[in-house]
Amino acid sequence: MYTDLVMDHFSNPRNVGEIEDADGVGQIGNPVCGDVMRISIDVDDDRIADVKFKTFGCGAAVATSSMVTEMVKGKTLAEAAEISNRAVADALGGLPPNKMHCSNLAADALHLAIQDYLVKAGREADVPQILKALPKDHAHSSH
Amino acid sequence: MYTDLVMDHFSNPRNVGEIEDADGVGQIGNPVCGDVMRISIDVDDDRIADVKFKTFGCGAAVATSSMVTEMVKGKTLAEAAEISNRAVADALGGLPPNKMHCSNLAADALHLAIQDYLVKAGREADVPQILKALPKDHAHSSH
Amino acid sequence: MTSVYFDHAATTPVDPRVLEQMLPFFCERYGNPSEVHRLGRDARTAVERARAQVAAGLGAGEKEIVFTAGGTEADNLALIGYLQRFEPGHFIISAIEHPAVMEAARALNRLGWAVDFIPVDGDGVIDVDAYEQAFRDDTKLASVMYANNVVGTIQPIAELARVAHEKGAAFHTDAVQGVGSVPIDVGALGVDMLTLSGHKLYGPKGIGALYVKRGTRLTPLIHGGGHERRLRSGTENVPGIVGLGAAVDLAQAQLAETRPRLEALRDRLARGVLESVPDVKYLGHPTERLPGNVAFTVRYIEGESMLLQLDAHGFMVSSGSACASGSLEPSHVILALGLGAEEAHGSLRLTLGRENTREEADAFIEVFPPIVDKLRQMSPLYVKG
Amino acid sequence: MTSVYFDHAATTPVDPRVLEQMLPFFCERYGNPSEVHRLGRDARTAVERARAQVAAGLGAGEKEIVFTAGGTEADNLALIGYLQRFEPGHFIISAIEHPAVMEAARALNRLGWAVDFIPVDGDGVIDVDAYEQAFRDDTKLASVMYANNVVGTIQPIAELARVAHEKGAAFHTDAVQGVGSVPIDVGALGVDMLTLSGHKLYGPKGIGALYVKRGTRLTPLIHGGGHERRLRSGTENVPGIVGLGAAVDLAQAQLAETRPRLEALRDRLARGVLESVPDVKYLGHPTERLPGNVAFTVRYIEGESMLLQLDAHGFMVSSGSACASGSLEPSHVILALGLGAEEAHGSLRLTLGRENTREEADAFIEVFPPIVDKLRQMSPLYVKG
Ligand SMILES: Cc1ncc(COP(=O)(O)O)c(C=O)c1O
Ligand SMILES: Cc1ncc(COP(=O)(O)O)c(C=O)c1O
Repeated sequence: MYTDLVMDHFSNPRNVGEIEDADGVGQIGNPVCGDVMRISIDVDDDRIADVKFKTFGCGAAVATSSMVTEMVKGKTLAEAAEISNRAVADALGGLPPNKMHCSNLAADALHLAIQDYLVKAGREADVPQILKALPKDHAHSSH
Repeated sequence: MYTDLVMDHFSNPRNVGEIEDADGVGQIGNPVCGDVMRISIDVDDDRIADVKFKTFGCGAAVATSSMVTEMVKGKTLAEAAEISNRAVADALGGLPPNKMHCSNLAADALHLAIQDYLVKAGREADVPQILKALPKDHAHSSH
Repeated sequence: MTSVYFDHAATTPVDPRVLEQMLPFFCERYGNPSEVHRLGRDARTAVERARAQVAAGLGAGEKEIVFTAGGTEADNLALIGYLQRFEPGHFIISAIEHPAVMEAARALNRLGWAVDFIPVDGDGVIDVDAYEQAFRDDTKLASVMYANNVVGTIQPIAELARVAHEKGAAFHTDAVQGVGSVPIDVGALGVDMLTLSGHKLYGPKGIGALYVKRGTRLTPLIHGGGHERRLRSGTENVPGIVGLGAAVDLAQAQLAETRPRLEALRDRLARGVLESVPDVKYLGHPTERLPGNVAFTVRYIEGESMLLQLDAHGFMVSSGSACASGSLEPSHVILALGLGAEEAHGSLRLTLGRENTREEADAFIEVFPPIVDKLRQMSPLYVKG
Repeated sequence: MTSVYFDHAATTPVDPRVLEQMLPFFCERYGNPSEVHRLGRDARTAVERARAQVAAGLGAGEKEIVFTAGGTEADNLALIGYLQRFEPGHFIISAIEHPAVMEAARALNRLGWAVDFIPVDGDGVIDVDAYEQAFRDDTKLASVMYANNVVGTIQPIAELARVAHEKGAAFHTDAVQGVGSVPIDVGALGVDMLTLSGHKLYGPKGIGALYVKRGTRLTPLIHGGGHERRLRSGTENVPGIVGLGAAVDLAQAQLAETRPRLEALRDRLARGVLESVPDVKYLGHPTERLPGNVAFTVRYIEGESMLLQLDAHGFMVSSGSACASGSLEPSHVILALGLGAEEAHGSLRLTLGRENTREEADAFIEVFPPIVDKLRQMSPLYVKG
């Protein structure tokens, strides 16, 4: 069902936690749907200097959260903004089809954290350039 | 499926054959239905002195034919007329349900042979007394 | 490494004594029971012997047992096979049925049948008043499961069947989780149809049976050579049928011993979990439940992640009912108990079986709290108390 | 005592190599493939591996294989599952289909579907002109069996499928008797659906599969947890599925060797019977027939009585198609060849398999003539020539 890499990220998740007084925080999902991801970032010189996550959810939700934090550490905001949910799943060697929709939102949470940072930093104007498409918090059609 | 007794009568059928110049002959069934039984009898002093059968049909058809010949040898005509298809099946320890209808007509063939004898002997008047109910050759509803 | 199987409601191993009885029917006694020659007759004898075993296990007559390819098919045959003989009207099921009944009901609904889903209370027991009031003039059938596969609650089937009959409807129960675990007698229950499945009672997968009370008429779902008194065509799965017969037989013989043992184990495990982990809620009825079922929900964390962590520690459990839909929806059963969706996502089901030991239960109680802790540390919903 | 099994069209033994692959899945690797823990994942892997094996055996894609509980169920799923998506219209089957297709067709007919039964010639080959002319504007499906179970005749499936598609209808073939005996490639045949069954190809009973070409949409007959891409709910029969995969695999590997060997044995046996018994008629096509099928009719005597006598001598054969209906009707297949009912009653079917030898064939030719003689002596229809 899950690739070894998913299981590794799930069993030994990287960057678990919450950055105190983070520069940006993004949260997506809702507990009714069974998946909530919160990502906090510190930004230094337009790069992601630190990133942590907390996730309520299934194995895929935890693994994608862990993976996205690994993928973006040290990246510029613009580079981080390019990372899609799909890219995270691919980096994990794929996810079961039924996990693609709801449990694979970690990149979206990251993008929300970047937006939060930009807004807090008074760079609201940069948002549309850096974040081409902002995630909507899914209405999770199935509910 | 078949009792041991059925198998015994089928494998070693008693009284196979045809009595030459028999006193009475009865035949029932038709090849389209898959069962034809012919019973011939010799009558002596109102008793069945000899009886033989020929049968085209399944194991049950052969066994019931063989059994009925054993049951009636030496019996009076009136006694023989009392023997029903059901009694023949019972004497064999029972037949599979689907064989009760078409393949269990040997007693009927015997009764037709008795009738044939009575008619040939000019005792037509005795028929209704001795043979309470004469078999109709079944229209075999299933065809 | 530890390997503890606490998922007997999903499926059981085949008991080696059952397999032993099945084995000759694969390569040696392989006849088709419809054939007249000796291998065919031998297979027929074996099938009918198994039918007698299953019948005996339920207090039924041999002619009242129809073999199917599993519990799901038997449930479908009961509902669809029974109702299709009528013009569309109305029928009743509980809100916590297995998908095998639930989806058969939906299929009937699409064919024009009205259906009422009767709610359950917080312990998972059907609301008998609501049930009674749901009957209409055109209600043809009520189907309520004997015991729930997720939370283990056992329903008052004899009473429900009596009500259905008073109202002029037939009654079916899905007893897949009950048969083999608790004594079941179709006469005492007064049901018209009852479903069981081999792989829940140490028999093989892919075989089940429907008890059909004499006089209850069904139309088949699968048409063909007229097997199983025309109710289920297809060459009989002889080894499977032999295995089901043997499994029912064995379960009967062991029930008196295993039932109290599992109940004690269940209660020990439940107590252990509740005492060692805060914010845990026990699910299902405290006493009217399956001997081997321990179900609970753990706040702030999600079921699958617990399950995977437990698996990594050698404990195999389930986060709800096993079904292949790949649905991420919280269990409809747990929602029906009145829990919120968030809580429902945190549910876990441990289902014990014959081979489980007290040591295994104690090992679970050791391993589980730190797993919950780890996951809670990771959860954005958890605020340290 | 002699024991010769000539009834492989009714069922085959499970090949010991197939059983060996199944065995671990009863008592050790017993997981439910829907479960997330390791035993569940292990079972899932095994099921998907078997699916790949079956797909490879047919030249199909893995997603095109739906496991069912046998050939009968797969036939029903093909016909009823396919047609139920439409408003009742028209479909076509041959006059010599197995009851699994025939009775499914009758059930559809009762639901308002019109059906045409296409006749066959004296060799059992479908009348292609009549077939072509039977299509109507509202014809949704044609179903013609790959090879007949009674007389062994193989149909021109690729041509029939092409015609159906030209007419805008889908095409199904019941290849239960073909798969494993002759090479079958769904792409070359151009069919939309194809049925196979485990116990006809040295796999287990109670398992089968339907090939469903990508894009062909069906509604399930059995509803529940959504297994088999929602087309067949119910916990997977894991050992059965593993056995089916292994059996298809093995059949593929052996086909090149067994096929010519069985054809030679078949022709030897047929020749031997025809030469040693008068008034015998060979049934089916002389060359376009299954490698192991020898079918004939013996005048003046009846099939079951031959069969029982042969059984007493250690030879297991069939007098027609095995079905549980207990019908005493002459085979509809043999009547469709144009034979009279009396002749049809005298039919016998010998179906050879991998383990049969030339010695066995020769022994049959020794034993058979005196049996015919004995029964003819007993027959009121036989007049010595
Ligand atoms: C209560 C209940 N009903 C029906 C079923 C379906 O039985 P099967 O898996 O044999 O199709 C199950 C198990 O899956 C069950 O737990
Ligand atoms: C041609 C054909 N179709 C379908 C079937 C039914 O398959 P099963 O016995 O697996 O239900 C059979 C055999 O019984 C058959 O010979």
